[in-house]
Amino acid sequence: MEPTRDQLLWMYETMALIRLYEETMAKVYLEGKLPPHIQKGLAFDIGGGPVPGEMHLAAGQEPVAVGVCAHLHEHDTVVGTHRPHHFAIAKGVPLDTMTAEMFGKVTGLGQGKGGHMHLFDPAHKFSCSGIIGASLPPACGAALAAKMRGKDWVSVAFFGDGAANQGSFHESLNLAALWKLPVIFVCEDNKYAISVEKVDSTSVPWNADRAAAYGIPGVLVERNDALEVFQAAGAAIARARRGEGPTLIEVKTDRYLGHFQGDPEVYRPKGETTELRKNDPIPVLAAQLRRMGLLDDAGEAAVAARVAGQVEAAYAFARASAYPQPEDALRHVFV
Amino acid sequence: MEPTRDQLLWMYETMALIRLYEETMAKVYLEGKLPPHIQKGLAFDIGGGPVPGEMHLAAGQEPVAVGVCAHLHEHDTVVGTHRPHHFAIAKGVPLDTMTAEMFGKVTGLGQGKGGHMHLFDPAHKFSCSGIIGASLPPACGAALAAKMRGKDWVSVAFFGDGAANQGSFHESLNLAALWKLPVIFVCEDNKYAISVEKVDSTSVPWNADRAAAYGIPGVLVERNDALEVFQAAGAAIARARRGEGPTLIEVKTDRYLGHFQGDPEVYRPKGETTELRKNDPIPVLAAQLRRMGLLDDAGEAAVAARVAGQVEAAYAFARASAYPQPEDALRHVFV
Amino acid sequence: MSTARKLTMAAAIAEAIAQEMERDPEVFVLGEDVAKYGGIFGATQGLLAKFGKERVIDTPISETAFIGTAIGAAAEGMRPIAELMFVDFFGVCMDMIYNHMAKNTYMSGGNLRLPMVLMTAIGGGYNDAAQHSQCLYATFAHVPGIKVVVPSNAYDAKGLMIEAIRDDNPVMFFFHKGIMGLPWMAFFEGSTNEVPTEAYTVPFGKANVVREGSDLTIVTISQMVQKALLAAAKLEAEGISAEVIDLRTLVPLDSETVLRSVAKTGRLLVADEDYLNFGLSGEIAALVAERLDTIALKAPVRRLGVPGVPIPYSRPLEQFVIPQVDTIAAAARQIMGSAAPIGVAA
Amino acid sequence: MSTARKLTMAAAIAEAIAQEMERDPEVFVLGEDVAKYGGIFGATQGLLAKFGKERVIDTPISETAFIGTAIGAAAEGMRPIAELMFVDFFGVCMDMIYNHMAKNTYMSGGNLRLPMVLMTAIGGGYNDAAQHSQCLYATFAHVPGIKVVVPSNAYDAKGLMIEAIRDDNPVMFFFHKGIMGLPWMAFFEGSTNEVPTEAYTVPFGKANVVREGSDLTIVTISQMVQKALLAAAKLEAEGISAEVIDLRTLVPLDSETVLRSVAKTGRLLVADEDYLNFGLSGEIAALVAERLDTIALKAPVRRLGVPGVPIPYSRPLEQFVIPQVDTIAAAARQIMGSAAPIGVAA
Ligand SMILES: Cc1ncc(C[n+]2csc(CCOP(=O)(O)OP(=O)(O)O)c2C)c(N)n1
Ligand SMILES: Cc1ncc(C[n+]2csc(CCOP(=O)(O)OP(=O)(O)O)c2C)c(N)n1
Ligand SMILES: [Mg+2]
Ligand SMILES: [Mg+2]
Repeated sequence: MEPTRDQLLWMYETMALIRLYEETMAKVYLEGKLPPHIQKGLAFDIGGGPVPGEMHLAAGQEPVAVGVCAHLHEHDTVVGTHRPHHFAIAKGVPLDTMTAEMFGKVTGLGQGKGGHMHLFDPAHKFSCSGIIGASLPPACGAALAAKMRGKDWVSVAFFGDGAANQGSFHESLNLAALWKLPVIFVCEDNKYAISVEKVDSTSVPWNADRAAAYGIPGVLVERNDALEVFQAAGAAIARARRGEGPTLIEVKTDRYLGHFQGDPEVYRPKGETTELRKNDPIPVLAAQLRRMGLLDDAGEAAVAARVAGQVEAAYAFARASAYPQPEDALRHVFV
Repeated sequence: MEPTRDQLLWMYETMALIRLYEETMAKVYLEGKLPPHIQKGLAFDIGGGPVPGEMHLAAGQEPVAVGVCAHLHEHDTVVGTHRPHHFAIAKGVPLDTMTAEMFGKVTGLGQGKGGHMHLFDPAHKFSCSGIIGASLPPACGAALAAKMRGKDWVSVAFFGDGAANQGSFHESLNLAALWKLPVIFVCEDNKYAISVEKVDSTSVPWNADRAAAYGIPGVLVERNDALEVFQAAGAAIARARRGEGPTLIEVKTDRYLGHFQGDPEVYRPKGETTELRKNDPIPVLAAQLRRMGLLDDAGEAAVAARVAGQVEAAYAFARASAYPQPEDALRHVFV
Repeated sequence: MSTARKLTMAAAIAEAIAQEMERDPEVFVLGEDVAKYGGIFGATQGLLAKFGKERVIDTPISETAFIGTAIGAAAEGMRPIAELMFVDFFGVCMDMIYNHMAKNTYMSGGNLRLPMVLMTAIGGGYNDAAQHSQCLYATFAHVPGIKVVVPSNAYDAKGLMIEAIRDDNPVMFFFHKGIMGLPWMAFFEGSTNEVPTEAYTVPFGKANVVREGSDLTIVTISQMVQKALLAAAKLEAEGISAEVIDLRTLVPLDSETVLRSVAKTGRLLVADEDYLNFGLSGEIAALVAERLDTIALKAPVRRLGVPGVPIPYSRPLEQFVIPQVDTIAAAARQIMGSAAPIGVAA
Repeated sequence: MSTARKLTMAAAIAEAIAQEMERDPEVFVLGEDVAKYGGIFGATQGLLAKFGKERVIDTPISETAFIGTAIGAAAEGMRPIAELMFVDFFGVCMDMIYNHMAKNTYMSGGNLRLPMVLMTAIGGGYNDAAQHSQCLYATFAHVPGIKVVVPSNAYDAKGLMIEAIRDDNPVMFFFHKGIMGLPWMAFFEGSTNEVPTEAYTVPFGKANVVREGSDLTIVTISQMVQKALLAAAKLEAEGISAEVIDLRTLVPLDSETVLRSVAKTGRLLVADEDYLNFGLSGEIAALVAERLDTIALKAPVRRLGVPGVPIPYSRPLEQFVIPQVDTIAAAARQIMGSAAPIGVAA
């Protein structure tokens, strides 16, 4: 399945948007967290600044999000992870309300109740959570609903290489295979689960090979490349829409930043990320588009300008928004 | 690996013992549970009689227990299931204290606190539980202890075909494979999990094939036969003792009785158990032993007499023992 | 209109589900042994025959996956009813229950609804030992975001189940095995009662004063309501007038009815089958302790529950740790005879 | 002998583990990121370098498997220390914790010992939202069979950890992130205190009266002890003398110290960071309500805790639901000004 011109340009622009979004967040996140503005004796204050709490950024992992989401419609469901921004952006979650949520503002997706790991956008059928391996079961549920209602809608569960060793992986793949649910399981293999290398957590080289344990196709995408992800996802999604059941896709991808912002990364070989960045998938796709005649200097500049505008607007919106009232904390436990 | 004469005779006699034990329990269990001795309106009272509560019997599944345990020593660990008697007996748990436990007596393994699904015999390194899939993680722990202490001891986790779809299966196999733990995972495939057929719960025909997802050997024992189990288990245990890591073995076996005693078995095709009993593994092994000249009429009668004596003694011991004092309920939460 | 007929609690629950499944095609059932077997405790009896295996689904023993599936389907607007066979198994799927089912609505700022029911069996008394006999409802009432419903009889069970299915929030529905009216387990007859044929609801958060009295208040729930009523009958004969309150739901909790009754009687006994410590009995006692400026107690509060031990298997042990009719009556007598609180106006 | 030096609570815990690992070759550590990273909250810092990867083991994200592995190894007589990174993740492994670790000794009639420690991070205050900020210790105190240890400072943490490792029973050890003294999280300075270099134990079941007072008793635990002390200092300036009790362990629970103090002061405030309902605060209030024949209260009991909502992310919301120093002080003032209980001798 070849991407259309629109899909190609969308993937490129969306990757650029994600990258800028994450890099901006990396900076904004530091606001108010460093001396001398914090408690004496601290080097960093995770609870300080406009965006407190943990922050997991996905710079480098954009191909996974866009290669899959390029195939999805509004009514398809995506369940992301604790590192959710790239998925959310690729699924069409509005940047402004998403950012406002991370600023804890009342204009945020969850009126400030959820935060960075808990972005819920039912209108765009996106959700995520901070629990490793928790994306897979609810994605099965969305797929079951589609199937029971006779729709050709699909759902996608994203998860990391670390998550593939949670019991929920096994239970969900078995259930989905057994019931032929239209769900695509996409494993982002960035070689780490915090400090633990995949080789120290996973008894086989490739999680894709585990698909055989469920009698479903398992596909390994060897390169951190949007087009390769696009191909694999296209086949899997088409299969799911035809009612033939789930597919497991594993993508070898790269995490450019720390596990979370502030991660000392003591476990990482020095210079590793410099090496990884040499294969940055965004310039790679740009070069391909240029070769195909779909992009030139002016086009690239236009993309850069558009994404810069969007990102700037989103952060501005978030900053300008109001905090919820303290007593609002008591609302929304139940609808 | 060929069984020795002693092993052959042990397997035969132990299967006979298990069968008689289970058939006796099936009868004893009914005591005090039927009209007119029970509450009006009831057909059966699960809480009545000397052995109340649920009762899961293993008649038909003896080959799994003896084929594996024939290879084990006292210091090897076995973790059984909610259907634990055949494993316990094959591991050498004394019949009298085990039976007394099921009678809720103070002479029981757990002084009456555990009951049929919770038989703990640290002296014979046997335990079990009522939670499906819960045997695998602790078996990994016993294996890790052996490994850390530099012993060639192994541990065995038994579990059912239904349990193979619990998350703990996946997590444990991955962990054991990763750390090359000396543990043998033995799946009893009796085609049912209560009323749910394996084909309605499991997305692949054979759980043994799932071993590939962990990079370990997976062995399917096609017949409910002690010698076939013995072969497969022997290779796996030898491998584990050599430090080469875990093996997954699946045995096609047969459950002759209901899931629990009192099960209406509405889900089971009529006459199915009659068919299954035609391949009863005990006469099958007896015939083999006769062909090998290891058993004759006298020998068979001697076995029958010995096991009858043992079973009778165990139940007599249990009946004659005293109940714990009510206030004893408050002891043993902590040691 | 309603014909008078008695139903077991199991049949009442199954009827409630069937009526809602007829009314609303988005309602479906999934769990272990809910289809062919009709539910180990009969809560889904007859549903497979009526609605077929597309809507009454036997699952693998994968509680995390199938409860998570229910959550995902509910997020899409369907109305799943999942059965966790015994509450004792919650440990294999608690993450889905309390980190997702319970919190997603809140974390979404009310944008997401999860109209689902998770039903499960509780309770001991038939010697099923430590992993199959617990109540544990307080554990689910402790964490926020779950409505906790615990009926004591067939009438309430039907109405509360229909209310649960129609609620747009996650509801956990706990049925005690010993009041289901199963043909294979001793039960308390008070739980099999008259149930209207048509659909009706019983509201959440309204405790039921199942027996009025003036000397002491017995606050209780589930099977223990039936035990408390039997104890109250005994006490009556001895001249002690006990008021018995069936909480019916723990979340929402009808503290007003409790406080009003204790204000009237001046004496409180909480009779619970869950673990004594850090649970329901403490919560109810605390509600009163917080209102001692308006409530005059005539005796210290008393609590009954399983006293900090797992449920033992052996009959004399189990009978000892689970409060019985006689335990309740004895505690009530003890309260009536006990010294009055010494707290006095400053 | 002991040199006076201050340690952070994280360093004190790591030192306790290191000393026990030196003393006893059967002690080992396993969990996510406990080796190379030294534990996300520093509780295992330096251990890998000292003891190597055979005894300090990074695990896959398979909490059920590795906690179950610890259980199995403990049953063989080893003394594992497992780390569950955040208590909020208990839902993926609760079965191993409460159906096996907690019950096996009892179900075996005391034949089986499980000498293991399960340590885990608790607490909010730094905006980590609903799935990474909970305390939940009451959930583990509700179910029987687990010793529940919740230190408030480095000195206690070291002694309690050594006591935990040497205990032949399963112990859960809860450290609040906001008192660990991490270089990247605001903390309460009172928690970084003098810690002897040699090994020592702090016994379980002995609450610590960390501040004596005569007007009211504040019962609390973990980080909330530090908050209560700051509140007590403020109150002192206003002429209110607060006694502050650090429970230190919930199982065993030192009810005597609580009751003695409340008998003395006549006023009780429970300040808790766990959820308010069906938890610690209810249990403590109930203990007093059960003893009103010997305790004269001068005011109704008051409870502070997270009020039945998940922990919200946004700062003003989180600060609102978690009791703060000012909340405690305000509640104390309110108690001092409140009407006396009206319970009178009959
Ligand atoms: C059940 C559970 N266990 C542990 C954690 C802590 N944790 C957060 S992220 C993470 C690593 C996840 O690794 P992976 O799945 O590979 O995703 P990545 O961070 O690499 O994107 C861990 C262990 C958690 N959030 N949930
Ligand atoms: C976690 C958990 N879920 C469900 C159950 C209820 N249950 C008890 S036995 C059983 C079926 C087990 O099937 P299988 O593993 O095949 O073992 P078998 O009974 O066939 O020996 C079920 C579902 C349980 N005990 N634990
Ligand atoms: Mg990863
Ligand atoms: Mg089976």
